[in-house]
Amino acid sequence: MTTTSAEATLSEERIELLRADFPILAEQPGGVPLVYLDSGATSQQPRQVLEAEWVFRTQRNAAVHRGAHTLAALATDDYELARERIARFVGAKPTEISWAMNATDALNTVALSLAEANRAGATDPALRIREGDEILVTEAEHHANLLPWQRLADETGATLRWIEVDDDGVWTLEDALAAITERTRLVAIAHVSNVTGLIAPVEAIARAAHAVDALVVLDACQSVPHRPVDLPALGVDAAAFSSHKMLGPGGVGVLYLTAQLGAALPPARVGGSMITTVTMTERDYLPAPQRFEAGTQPVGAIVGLAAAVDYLEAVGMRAIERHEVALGERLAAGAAAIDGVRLVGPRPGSERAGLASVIVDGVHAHDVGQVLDAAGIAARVGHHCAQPLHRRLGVAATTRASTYLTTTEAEVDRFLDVLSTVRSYFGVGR
Amino acid sequence: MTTTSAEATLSEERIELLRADFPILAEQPGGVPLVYLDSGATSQQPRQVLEAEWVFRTQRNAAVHRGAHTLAALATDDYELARERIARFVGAKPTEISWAMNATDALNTVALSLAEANRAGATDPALRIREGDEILVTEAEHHANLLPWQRLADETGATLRWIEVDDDGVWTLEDALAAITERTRLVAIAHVSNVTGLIAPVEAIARAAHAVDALVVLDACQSVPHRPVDLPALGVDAAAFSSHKMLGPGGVGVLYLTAQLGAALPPARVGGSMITTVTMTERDYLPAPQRFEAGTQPVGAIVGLAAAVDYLEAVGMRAIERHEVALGERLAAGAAAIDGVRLVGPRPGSERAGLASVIVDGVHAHDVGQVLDAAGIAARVGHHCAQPLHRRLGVAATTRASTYLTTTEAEVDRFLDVLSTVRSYFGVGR
Amino acid sequence: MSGQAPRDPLAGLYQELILEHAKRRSGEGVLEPADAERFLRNPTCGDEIRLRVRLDGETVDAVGWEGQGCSISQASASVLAEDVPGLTAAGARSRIEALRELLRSRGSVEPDEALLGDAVAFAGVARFPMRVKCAMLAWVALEEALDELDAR
Amino acid sequence: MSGQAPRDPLAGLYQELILEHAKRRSGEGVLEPADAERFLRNPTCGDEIRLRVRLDGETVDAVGWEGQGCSISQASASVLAEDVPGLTAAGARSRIEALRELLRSRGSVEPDEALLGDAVAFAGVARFPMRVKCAMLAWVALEEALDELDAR
Ligand SMILES: Cc1ncc(COP(=O)(O)O)c(C=O)c1O
Ligand SMILES: Cc1ncc(COP(=O)(O)O)c(C=O)c1O
Repeated sequence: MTTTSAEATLSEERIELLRADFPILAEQPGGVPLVYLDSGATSQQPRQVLEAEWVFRTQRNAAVHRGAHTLAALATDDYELARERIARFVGAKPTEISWAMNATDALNTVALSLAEANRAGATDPALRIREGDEILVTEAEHHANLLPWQRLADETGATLRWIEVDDDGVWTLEDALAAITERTRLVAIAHVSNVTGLIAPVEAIARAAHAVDALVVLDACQSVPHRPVDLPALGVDAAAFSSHKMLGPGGVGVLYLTAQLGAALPPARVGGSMITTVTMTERDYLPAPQRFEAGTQPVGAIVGLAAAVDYLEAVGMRAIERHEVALGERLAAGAAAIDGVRLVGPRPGSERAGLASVIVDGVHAHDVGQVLDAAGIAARVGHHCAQPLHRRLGVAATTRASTYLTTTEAEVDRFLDVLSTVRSYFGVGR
Repeated sequence: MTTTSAEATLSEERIELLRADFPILAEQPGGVPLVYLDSGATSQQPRQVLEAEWVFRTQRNAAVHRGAHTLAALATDDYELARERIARFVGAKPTEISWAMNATDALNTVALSLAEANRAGATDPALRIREGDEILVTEAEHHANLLPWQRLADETGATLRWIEVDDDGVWTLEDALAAITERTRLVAIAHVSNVTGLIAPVEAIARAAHAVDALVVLDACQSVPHRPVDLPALGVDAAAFSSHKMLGPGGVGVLYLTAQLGAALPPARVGGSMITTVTMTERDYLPAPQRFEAGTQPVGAIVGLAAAVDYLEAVGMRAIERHEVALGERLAAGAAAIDGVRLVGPRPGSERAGLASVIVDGVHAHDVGQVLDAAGIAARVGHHCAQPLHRRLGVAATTRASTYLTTTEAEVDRFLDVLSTVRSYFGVGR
Repeated sequence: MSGQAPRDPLAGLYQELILEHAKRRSGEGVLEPADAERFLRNPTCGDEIRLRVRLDGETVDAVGWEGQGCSISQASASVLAEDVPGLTAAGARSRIEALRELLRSRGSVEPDEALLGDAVAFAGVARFPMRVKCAMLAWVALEEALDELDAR
Repeated sequence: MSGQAPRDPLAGLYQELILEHAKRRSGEGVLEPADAERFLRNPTCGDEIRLRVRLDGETVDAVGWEGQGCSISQASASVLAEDVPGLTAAGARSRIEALRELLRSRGSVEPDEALLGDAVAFAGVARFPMRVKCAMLAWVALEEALDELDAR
């Protein structure tokens, strides 16, 4: 993909400037300069995020929404402003955003809450899931967006169905539409696959799901950090993403629930700061978002995430998307051209996000990763928390390179270069 | 309480040196020097903790237990060393320690896991809770250690019973022993009450509970930060505490589960990094602690918590305990001596932790807090997430001063001085 | 006032009129008969109010309340009960809206005494964001009671 | 080897002997009859092994295995299958313990070739903590199989 306007993507000079904000990129953990191609697992953090947290934690730290003292008021201000900031980033209202430990926790919250609602008889028909009903996922889901639904299906007696993938790990909108039936009560899919880079047609799926009154839960872990996302415009009922994958600190998952779903769902966790009245035998809960925020929240980290969002928007999500899509294509085309290397996911030239996973014939991914690491390249090897997908691909593990706004073409090329030497190093396939 | 050895408590000079490590203590949020007496809600963080996190996040940050690259290996090292460090702090084995979002989350994890085990038929009799069984708490519990058990009782059909408190909010070992019956399956109590400062006789209760095969869950939020605690020696089966109350960053709760309970409990949250094999319909979980750690953990914050533990041990937990117990007595005796001020919790001269809550006759706690705040004193007013206790005390809210290792006698005296002026300010009780 | 008590920083908050009203508690008691009733609770601090209102055509005839809470919330209910009767429902709503705007302004809005009546004494609350809910509690209860009447 | 591939940093890890054994895969196949069998899996990377052992009195008579995994884990199983038969059960255990100690030492322990046999080739793994589990997988399976036999 090429762009003409200088505004439209990130120039090499711009990226050099951005990289200077990320102290870790100057590190040489293995004695060689770091080529960080593992943002899909966790992203690195710019100085600005660390500094925002430092300021909060050394000047305004206190328990929020509890005390009446000045410090508590300052901390509460920062906390609620951060919520507004992060909500705006995904087009949501502040009351539609609540916090979790990570995206996994946010997805579990939805599943646990639905289980709880159904144990309580689910007076709200929108939440009702029972025997004979169907919960729909894809075969490519991350375990975080699969296991909670397996368990919900087990408990409610519903059937877990899945959209199958082809030999490349790809599925299509037609597959999805064919799988949504009158019995579908919930559809849970990843916006962007963390293994294949496939981008799901979320809007069309949400429309089809809503036509049969099914809820739509979006795993936005790999989309929100990398491209402009407007959750209400996508039409999903719930979504989850993780701070640590979008330049923010670890320990914050973001749970988006539409006002309607947020009002209907019971909490998964109960405790302080989420109640109105408590007696020894009874409890009443606050409305969303507080209802989903039991106990002391990671306020400093949330302030850090708001700074990360500021940083991302200052760079421009559209520019980041364009930059990464170009790198993704470069990765895919480059990998597909290497003898004995099998590219997973959409073929070169097809739409994909800024990541690519590969299988090196005759060499285990762990060994591939080791050769890359010796060259300073931090790529990820393994099943990437998507065992069913890997089983379908016929391998236990793949090697993934994932990019972000600081990734350069030169880094992608370096990855491809070293990748092309792996088979001869292990003496296979000459 | 007086001590003779210089080692035994914290000298004024020592405290001055410690205070210099806490940047926020030099702040003047309301235009007056800060007197921070709200460590019971959340503690402030020394430079050393912030710096340890900074180093991790700018030099060694990566996804742990997943990648094979050098950065991931470094991060995994730091992460597991932190676990060892924190485990040792409470006398536990590293495999007995897993992470949560906060202590509330850790307590919910135990309750949710027990509910799940019982839905699945609880093949392990140690986990079995059913109609007619009893779950025992106290009337003074924090909502975090009450609501999860209310819900577990509701779901299993067990009866929630509680140890009642007297007019001061105090209960005794005899009360507890009388309440433990053959039907008791679980006892959940706070080691130290966050409102009354009462210290529970945990060992004796655990012995009595185990004699009837009941599990013992300890809310250690207000003990582990303030005194030496050896969880295995106390004999509890599970315990929870929060990083943000012990000089560490927010976003980390610590869950202690004995090896036996950890092996028996199913996970509350499911997802990545806690499984062995996953298919589209089946899943197998890793053993504890990983089983309880679904998704990306707050690694940077855990590294920060390990630094906090280092800091606390360098000062000495025994010395911190002595210092705070002395301050607690000073608070209690001073408050009880003020006309129209009612001290909650153990009488002056009785054992209590380093905090005190008071009721000012004729003045609402919110107004008390405002007068204190105007003098720069950050104390906490409200029900402190213990509504049933406050209902029993006959008030909606109390005013609490809570101390820590950096609190000085002068700060306690300042609090008492201002407290003594509150009633006349509002023109009551001359 | 004696000793070290910090009078100045609080003077803007605890106006004499507020301290007086907190004791006077005008309108305290169960209003009978009444056209609408609302019960409200501030979960942060446990303050609560049960407020009843009676209309005479378009005009507020009487307000009665029972509740417990801090001096700000009690004084605010007392001022409301004294000042609002005699206003039209629309006039009461304007006052509620003006008070809300003032209190949320953090000091950036100039109080309009003509619009606010004695409630102008609460202007100082704007600089204490954690107390805004206290000052608004009774007024929000009234607003919701009027909404309920409108909805009938 | 061509181009920019980084031979040096890896030389300690991928000894010639290891690369050879990864291909040779001595002992691969189902051992019949066998006295004990263990299946082990490394959840991080998905490597797995099914290992069978046959004893002749106190002596290990034969080892067979099937599995999939990285070159380190496969080579390690192959070396095990070649070297262990002929050792006593106790001798096999000493070797397992010595290997474990070496690999966990991060380079601080000197390898004892007499004790380790060809497994000494894995000494370089000690500097790659993430790979220790790969190198140990087959040996842990053998250890657990021997434990099982002891428990009978
Ligand atoms: C006794 C006690 N238990 C539980 C909690 C809950 O801790 P957290 O809010 O960190 O989950 C607190 C603190 O608020 C506490 O003091
Ligand atoms: C697509 C996808 N979903 C869910 C997750 C889980 O995120 P977390 O580990 O932050 O909970 C990840 C990242 O590992 C992911 O890539």
